[in-house]
Amino acid sequence: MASPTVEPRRPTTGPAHRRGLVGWFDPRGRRLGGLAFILNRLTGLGLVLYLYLHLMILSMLIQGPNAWDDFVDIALSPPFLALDVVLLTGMLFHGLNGIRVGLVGLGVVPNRQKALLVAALVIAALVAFVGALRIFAGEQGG
Amino acid sequence: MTTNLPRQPFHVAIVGGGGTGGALAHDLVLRGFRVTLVERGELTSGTTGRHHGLLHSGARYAVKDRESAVECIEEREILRRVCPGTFEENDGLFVAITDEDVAYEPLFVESCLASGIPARRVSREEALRLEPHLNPDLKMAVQVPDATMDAMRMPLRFFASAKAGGAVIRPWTAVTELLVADHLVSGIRVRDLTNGVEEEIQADLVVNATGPWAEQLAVMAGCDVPIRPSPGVLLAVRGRWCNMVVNRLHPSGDGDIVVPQRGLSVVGTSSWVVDDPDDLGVPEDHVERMYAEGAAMIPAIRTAERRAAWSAARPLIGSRDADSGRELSRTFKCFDHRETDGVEGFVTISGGKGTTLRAMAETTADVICRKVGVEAPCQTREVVTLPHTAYYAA
Amino acid sequence: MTVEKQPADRPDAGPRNAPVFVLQVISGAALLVLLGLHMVAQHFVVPTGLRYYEDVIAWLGNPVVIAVEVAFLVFVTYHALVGVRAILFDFGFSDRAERRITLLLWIVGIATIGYGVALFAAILNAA
Amino acid sequence: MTETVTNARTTRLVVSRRKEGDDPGALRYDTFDVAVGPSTTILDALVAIRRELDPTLTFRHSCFHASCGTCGMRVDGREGLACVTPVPTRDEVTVEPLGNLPVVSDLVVDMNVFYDEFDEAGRPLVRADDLIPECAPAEGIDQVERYEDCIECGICLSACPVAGSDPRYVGPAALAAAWRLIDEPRGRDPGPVLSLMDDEQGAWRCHLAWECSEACPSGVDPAAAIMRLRGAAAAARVRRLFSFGGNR
Repeated sequence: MASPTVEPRRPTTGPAHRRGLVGWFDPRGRRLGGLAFILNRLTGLGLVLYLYLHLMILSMLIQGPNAWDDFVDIALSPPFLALDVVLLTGMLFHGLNGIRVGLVGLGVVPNRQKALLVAALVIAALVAFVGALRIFAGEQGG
Repeated sequence: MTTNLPRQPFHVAIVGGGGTGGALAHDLVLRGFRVTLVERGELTSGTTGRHHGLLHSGARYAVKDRESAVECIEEREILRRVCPGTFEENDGLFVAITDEDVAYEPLFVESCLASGIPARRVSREEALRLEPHLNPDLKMAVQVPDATMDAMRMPLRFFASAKAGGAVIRPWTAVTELLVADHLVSGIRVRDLTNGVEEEIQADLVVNATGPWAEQLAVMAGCDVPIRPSPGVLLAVRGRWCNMVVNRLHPSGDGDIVVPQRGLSVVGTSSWVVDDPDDLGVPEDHVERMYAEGAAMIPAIRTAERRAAWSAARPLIGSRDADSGRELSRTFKCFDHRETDGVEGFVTISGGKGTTLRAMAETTADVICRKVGVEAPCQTREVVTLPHTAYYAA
Repeated sequence: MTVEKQPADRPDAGPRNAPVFVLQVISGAALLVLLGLHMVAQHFVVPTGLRYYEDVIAWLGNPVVIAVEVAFLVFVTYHALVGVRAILFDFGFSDRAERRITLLLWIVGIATIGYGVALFAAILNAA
Repeated sequence: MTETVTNARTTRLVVSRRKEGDDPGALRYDTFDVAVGPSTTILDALVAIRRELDPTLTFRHSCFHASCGTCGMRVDGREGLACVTPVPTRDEVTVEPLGNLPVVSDLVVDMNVFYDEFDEAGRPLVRADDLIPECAPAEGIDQVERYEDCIECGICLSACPVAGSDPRYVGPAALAAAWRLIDEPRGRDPGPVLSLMDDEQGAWRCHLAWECSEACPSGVDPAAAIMRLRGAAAAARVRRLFSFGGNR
């Protein structure tokens, strides 16, 4: 009276719920660290774009004084100065957050992560604010 | 798996993915049976998983239920051997707070020793040195070989070994009816909840290992099983307030145990009786009582943050009219429904405790062997089970 | 309490290639210095932040400035493209595709640095 | 078990559903209105739904008190154990399976994928525990023992943005388990595990989003463990660099 054997059943599974690439930039449900992850990538990509933009602009120097001096006049107008402030903020955050990622990422201060992150955000914001004032005030430097 | 026996022709279908079902699948596979186990939810999602995690030394039962006490201490030694690295073996303390507790101590210690359970009197000072968070007003304590287990991972070792031995383990598979014709159960009809497909599984024998749901399944075969679901409330608070298991030294009552679980402490338990094991509820007054009784032993529990409070339904065997669950016997029984209801091919195993899952499986497997005329000794006292993570190996 | 043989007890697979992250930290640290120098030398010391043509040419005449700027260009290009690579590698491409991405980025990197150096030369000659 | 719900309010649970044979592209949700009391958890609500409204709803659970690790889920996009996540006081709550693991049925994910990586570290379940200085072992016990904090719930893997886009990443759980073995080898050679995890797809893939540690219900802090693992790996490489004749 041997009854048939039952086969083991491995249900075919559906795809995992992955946040994927779009998920990187979806701040919902994210905490401070996750926002730093997003900001680091955004500022990073922004700086890479700026690197090549900067090289293109510097290429105008070959065409001699007129082209370059006209560009400088435009670059000193308020909309461009505003862009400079954005660039400065991005640089400050990416750099300071980089210090956190570098130190913590090599196991130097693994339990200080949040403190370093908060410090990075605060310092970046402060210096960016001071920088903005000086940029718009027109007189700069030492 | 050392199965040196010829492959048996018999196929056993086990209903119920709790500790008993897992241990029985492991035992039967070692005895050469072909096994299919079905469970409507996740494994151990019934009573098994909600257990507070005490690996019983049996001391709690020594005075009033000697049979259970002896059963526990024997099983504890076997489980340490067949499930190595699965228990926190820090022993336990029965603490005496009031004079009545102290008066209870001689009978308690003598009953423990008579049951083969080592019990050592511990002075107040030594007890506080071992567990600094104990109530400073304690009078004395008794050290017993209690240990703690993970109520999901320890049984999962048996499922992992059964599965590796060829048992077919099918969670998410609900039994819709039993295949019964003129007093013979020939299999089960199931629905696979992962795709809604219904199918029949033929079996030479169906085992009802559904714990407090035993009666609901037995009714499907026209059988009757005197199982009363007796829920108890358990409270988990944040903070590991003890390493040893802390019990109250008095006749068994409510809230008389604190079991450490990782970063939590679990206080248990209370007891009442219900009919439907699916609808237990968590009465707040019971939770309050856990806080109070737990704080009597460890004052810090009074203000500890509540992590969770839940109910677990113990399957207690006894006559219908028992109103409080505690008098019912905590040992287990295996019902061969040919003898109790004249129905062939259907066996129910129920009652018992988390610690005695292996012994319950051995008893049931012996009954099954006798019913189908197979000579196969039990091997689960020696065979070491696989780690629980092996269950998830592809 | 005996614990059965665990996967951890298999023979040591030995070290693999150096982690790119360590190089990224090194280049990042270098950038903190070089970017600082660049910002001060090129922008902060100038009252309006940007130099007109003659000042630029005069300023670029100083070989130290050129050296710092080229070093800055090398490190920032490397750091930038390794960053891009890390982001691209999170897309879960195949190993073959990733090798091709790495090669492509090396080409872009060298081209960028080459262009930069050539640009300096061209600017100074044209002046 | 349900809360005998006194001053109950009704909350709408929007539950992600998936059965074998479903179109993999289309996400499907069912809505259930559930009576919710002050201490009703997501798990309580799901158990009530299964008993009263839809018995085919599948979800994993076992201990009901954040000790077994089976009921990890995403509630309104954030990972948590259903058994200790109170039903939020919003009118509508979304319940989805853990991320980054294949879905078996409704809220059940395939944990085999998780354990394939996790088991590599070979972490023991119970360790001798010297964390608690003031607790002395009882007579006859040579060392107080304790379960590892990690309850293998998979929540950290689900919360990780890197794992969210690349399945090859070993994941925080396995790396944290490996670190605990390296940090307290207890007589075992941690070398093989360190080399295993000192890899582009291992410890070095982490981008310090720290989401795993924020989401961990047991306070394991896997992110810090990964960073310590990286420190140990970097140190081992430096030693190997300057060991000249030494083989490792």
